[in-house]
Amino acid sequence: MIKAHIEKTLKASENPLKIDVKIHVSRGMFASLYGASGAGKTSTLRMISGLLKPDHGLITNHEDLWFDSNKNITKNPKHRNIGYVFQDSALFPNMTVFENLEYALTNKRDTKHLYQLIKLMKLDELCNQKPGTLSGGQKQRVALARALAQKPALLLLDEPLAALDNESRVELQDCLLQVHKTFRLTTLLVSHDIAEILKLSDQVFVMDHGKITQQGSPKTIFTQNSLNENFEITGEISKIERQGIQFCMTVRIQNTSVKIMAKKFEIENLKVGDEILVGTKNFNPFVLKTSD
Amino acid sequence: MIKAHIEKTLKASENPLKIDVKIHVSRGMFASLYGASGAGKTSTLRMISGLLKPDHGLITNHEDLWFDSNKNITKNPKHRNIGYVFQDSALFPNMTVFENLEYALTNKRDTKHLYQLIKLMKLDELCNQKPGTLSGGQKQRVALARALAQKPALLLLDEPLAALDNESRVELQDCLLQVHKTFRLTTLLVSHDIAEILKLSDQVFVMDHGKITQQGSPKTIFTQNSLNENFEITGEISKIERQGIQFCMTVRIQNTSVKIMAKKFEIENLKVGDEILVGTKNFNPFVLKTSD
Amino acid sequence: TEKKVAPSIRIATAANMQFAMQDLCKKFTKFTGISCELIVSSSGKLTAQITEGAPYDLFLSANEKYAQEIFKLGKYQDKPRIYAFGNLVLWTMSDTTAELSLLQSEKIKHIALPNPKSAPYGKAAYEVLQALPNFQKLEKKLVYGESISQTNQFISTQAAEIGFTALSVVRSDPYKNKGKWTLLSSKKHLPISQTAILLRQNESAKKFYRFLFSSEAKKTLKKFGYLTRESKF
Amino acid sequence: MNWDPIILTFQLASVTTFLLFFIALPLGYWLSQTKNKFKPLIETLVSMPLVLPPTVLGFYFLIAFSPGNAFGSWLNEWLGIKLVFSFSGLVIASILYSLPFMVHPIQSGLTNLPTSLHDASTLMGKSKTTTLFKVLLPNCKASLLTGIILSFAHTIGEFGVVLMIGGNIPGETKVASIAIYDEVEALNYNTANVYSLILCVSTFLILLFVYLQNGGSLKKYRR
Amino acid sequence: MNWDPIILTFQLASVTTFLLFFIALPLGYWLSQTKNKFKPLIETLVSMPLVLPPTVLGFYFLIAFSPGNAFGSWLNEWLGIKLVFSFSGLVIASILYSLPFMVHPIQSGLTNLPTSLHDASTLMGKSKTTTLFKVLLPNCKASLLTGIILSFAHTIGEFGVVLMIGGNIPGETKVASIAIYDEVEALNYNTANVYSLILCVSTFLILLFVYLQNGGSLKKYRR
Ligand SMILES: Nc1ncnc2c1ncn2[C@@H]1O[C@H](COP(=O)(O)OP(=O)(O)OP(=O)(O)O)[C@@H](O)[C@H]1O
Ligand SMILES: Nc1ncnc2c1ncn2[C@@H]1O[C@H](COP(=O)(O)OP(=O)(O)OP(=O)(O)O)[C@@H](O)[C@H]1O
Ligand SMILES: [Mg+2]
Ligand SMILES: [Mg+2]
Repeated sequence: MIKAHIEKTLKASENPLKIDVKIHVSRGMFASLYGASGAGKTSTLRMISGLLKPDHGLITNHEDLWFDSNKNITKNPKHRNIGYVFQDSALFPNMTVFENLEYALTNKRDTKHLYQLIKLMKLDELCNQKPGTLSGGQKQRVALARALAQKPALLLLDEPLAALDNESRVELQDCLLQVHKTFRLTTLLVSHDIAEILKLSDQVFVMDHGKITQQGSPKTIFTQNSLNENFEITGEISKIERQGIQFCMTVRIQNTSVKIMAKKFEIENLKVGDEILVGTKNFNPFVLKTSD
Repeated sequence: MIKAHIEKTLKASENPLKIDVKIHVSRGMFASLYGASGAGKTSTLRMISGLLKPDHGLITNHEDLWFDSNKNITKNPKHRNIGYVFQDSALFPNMTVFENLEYALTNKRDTKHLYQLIKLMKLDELCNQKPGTLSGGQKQRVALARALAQKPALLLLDEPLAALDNESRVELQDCLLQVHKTFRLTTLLVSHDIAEILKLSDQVFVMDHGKITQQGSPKTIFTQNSLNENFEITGEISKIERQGIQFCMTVRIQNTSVKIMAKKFEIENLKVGDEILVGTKNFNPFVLKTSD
Repeated sequence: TEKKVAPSIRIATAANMQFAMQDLCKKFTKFTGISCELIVSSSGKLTAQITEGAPYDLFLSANEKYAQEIFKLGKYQDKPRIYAFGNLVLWTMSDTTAELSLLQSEKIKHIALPNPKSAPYGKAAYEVLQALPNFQKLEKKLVYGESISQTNQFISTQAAEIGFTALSVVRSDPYKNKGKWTLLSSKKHLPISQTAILLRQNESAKKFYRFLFSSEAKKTLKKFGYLTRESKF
Repeated sequence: MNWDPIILTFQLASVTTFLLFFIALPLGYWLSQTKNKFKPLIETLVSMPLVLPPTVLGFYFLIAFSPGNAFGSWLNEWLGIKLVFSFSGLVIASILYSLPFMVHPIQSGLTNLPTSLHDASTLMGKSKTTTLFKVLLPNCKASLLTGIILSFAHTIGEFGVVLMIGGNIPGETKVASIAIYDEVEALNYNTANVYSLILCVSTFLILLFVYLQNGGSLKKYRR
Repeated sequence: MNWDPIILTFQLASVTTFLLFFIALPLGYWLSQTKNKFKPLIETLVSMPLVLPPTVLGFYFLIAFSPGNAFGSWLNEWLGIKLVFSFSGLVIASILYSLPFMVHPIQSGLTNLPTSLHDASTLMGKSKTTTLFKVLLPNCKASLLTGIILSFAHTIGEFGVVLMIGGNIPGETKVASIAIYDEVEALNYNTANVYSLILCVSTFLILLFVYLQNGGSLKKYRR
């Protein structure tokens, strides 16, 4: 359980931004912080991690006191044991992928954990490459693995996928899901992609001009908020075929058949004849008149 | 009609990238260039604009010869009359928004055109601000207006919306549509957002490792390509309500009602009872089992 | 590379004396086996360095003032002693003979002399010039070298058409047959008293100090154009 | 105390800085844009005054400029310019000597601008000159200021070169640094201290201004 | 021709550069990280040697270091170090004189690294020292090299300061730039030319190497 009640006035540009947030995330939960550019998301994460000092407030992680302005206590960020993934990956260019992971290990001899991570995140083939030679998606995968290498008490992700193209993005989202399933780390993700938040998180905080304006389950927040962001309809599975490493389901909705690609773990408990709910987050439809 | 048959080998990093493309865009068409990061999209645009010199090839715009490696002709980029929007907006920080637009005018006395643009792009209130004080979305709107100020023969857009958050992005896409409707400029847009391309363009070139691998209408390309990127279903309009400056349609699909927000121009020829096709590009669904 | 012969002495030498000193040192080393190192610089700089404890054994200043300044520090036993007097010459690289009357000519744009403030030869040259009838006009042509060496550079590179320097310079090996010069009578200026002060009381240094006043040394000094006590008085 | 050397020093620094700016501008611009393979060579030459002993430089200037020499006599006879023992000679020598202090900031200021600014202006049909003066320079004012001020301060402190070719003529080539040297030579340490103090304090203030200003302008963009 | 001054020059440059590196490293690191309000002041002081006349600097060093003075005598009596007219004195003076040439590149190299590298390492629980040596320095090697080479070249070219406090003692403080001066003084222009040539060529090659290397390492990232 991470609790952060913090205030800080940022005096950049003409109009200063006052950040004043209360964030509670229960142990093992995946929470997201959503908001427009400049809302103060990164600054909030930096304050939680200790990279930026709040003006007032209290930050605790379980029983551990990280910051208390009243008692004038600030725990050094290097002792907070936080896994942090930056938007620009922040991999160390002078080290290979393996050395990057190794550097992050708290216990240098815990190579078992290292190899587990390499396997889980499919980094085997990249191990000896330098970050400069990796694609954007690969970089963020390594950055995520590195953040996990130190067995963090809290995982902070600052728009780790914002700079990626669609394909890598979806792939990394799956990877994040997998990681969260495996380690059950308390996670706070900054994102301004609604679909991403819907896919990944249990809880969302909407931030605007430094304040938390809404919080709750992503589905409630985003459907009540912007009507056409979310869309759901029911159908029936009529066929499941293997296609390479993926699976292709044919779903009958009304009188049309729709083909939907799925990963193996997604269809694990589905079979032909099942009725399913097909939804899309971030529903941004076009409309064509058919009857005229 | 812009024709570019160009070849160039880029020797960055270890493995050089050979760009070898043939691009034809008819007068007044909106074409897009799609591809993963590093495919060579920006380099292609730079070669068409003359900022980068191809090794071989031919570039013509209507009757105008811009580049011919056989005849050793290269037209100076400053005489090609190209409107170019860069990913980072490239507004001149020392000038106000108005001065930025004015600087781009070919004929300094053509202020009528200037005011038309300011009105069309809703820049009235920003005119006296410096670019430093604008948000990302506002910046790109100004950059687009500036590219139009010179009445270009060709409009090149290099991921103008990639760095924006969802909201500004959709808004700018509408703005681009509007501009294209108004001026009918031959346009080439670089994007790696399928939804964006589907929404905006008549024609798409898919680029991979420096080569054009596919070309055609966006709908054909993206539906045949990745099955679940596109999704369409029919429904019936049961209600249309005004909500602020937008309209909210209630559409009955199967036995659920779905609310869809629409702009005024989108519902112009729709009425209650019409049967419509509701589609979404970039269909990235989640699936939930409902019968068990 | 040859090994340095110990013991050796360091002699701080004013720039004008360097050519004569090279010769004197050679002779001294031949007689005594004691090698000499010459530290050549302007008298002012050497004075500042000696004041701050520079490890020199002997100081040969170009006039009495600097040596007296050092003696005033109270650290040294022996009073400074004059061992020779300098001679001033007018020197030019052009074909015309160097005459004082030439200085007013249109062709002469610059007259080089060492800085009178710090260099004794400069002071003497300035005195000579001041005595000339049209000094006001000439003053505009004057350019000052930091030391006598720099003045030599000005003249020898023809940056200045004419200038004042020491007789020892125009008689030195590098400049023996370059340009034209005339000796200026030592009556026209105050004596340029080459003064020596012993800085360290070690045997080798004392030996050189004594050698400097020997008739053998005087011969050499004369050869380089200095006047010594005997010849003067 | 004589104020002439101080006044002359500031005159020399002003004239040198002014002229240097217009010489360094095209050079810095060219260096920031070019992909010419001789670029490192030119950069090296521009930087040589940073590492060469000024007296060595001065000595070769003396030889080059003196009318006894082909170049010097050509200048003298054809253009009527005499570079030794004259204010104009000091200016030329100072320009060469302070060259890197002006060229480096201009070059790096221009190099650090996003290339898209230059490209955007070109595609709008603007000439290189228009682009430089309307777009590029106004956006690297801090670098220009740094260059101007460093050159100014460095010229104030210049010594070796001036000593070699100046001839120490009061009111013409006797600048403050030479005056200090003179006074030290003449054992007038008090006067030397006063001159030094004026020089130190003024260069100190000038530099402090640069760094305060740099810090300030950087702060705006710092995260 | 005597090779001693050349050898001595390179000895001085090597020792100075070596020591300077370890002095400039913490200073440059501190300057790159701090938000202290005295930062501009420290930056100004570090840059002063760029603009002060070397002879002025040398004169005051002479006075400060001399055993006749409180500081000098303290050094002399308590540490047994004599800084005037000795090689170690030259080293100290050269360190002060070349300080900006080492501190500036290190500072700017560290400042230009993305702050996220530093932050990432901190959050992994690493100390400042580990972060500096394992993460920051290996990623600004080009800047370190620039600093090292500029300091080296600049020390080679040093003149005014050395002349004042060195006292021109063969094999101890008579470096090449002084030797050139000496030979010019003694009107041995040929020897002076040879020394100058060696000095010019070596500093030229060193600088050329810096610029070729900089160009090369920049090219990788240029668009
Ligand atoms: N250290 C700082 N000091 C002062 N102002 C700051 C600081 N860091 C950020 N700011 C300013 O505070 C505001 C919020 O910045 P922040 O980076 O937290 O926003 P964000 O929500 O992460 O935006 P984005 O989506 O663009 O990353 C911005 O206007 C920014 O310029
Ligand atoms: N001027 C250049 N010289 C050499 N190589 C270059 C040059 N410009 C770009 N490259 C390299 O060519 C490749 C293609 O670059 P380009 O910028 O055209 O890709 P892109 O498709 O626009 O990618 P992105 O989506 O990331 O903008 C990259 O590997 C890049 O490093
Ligand atoms: Mg952020
Ligand atoms: Mg690109």
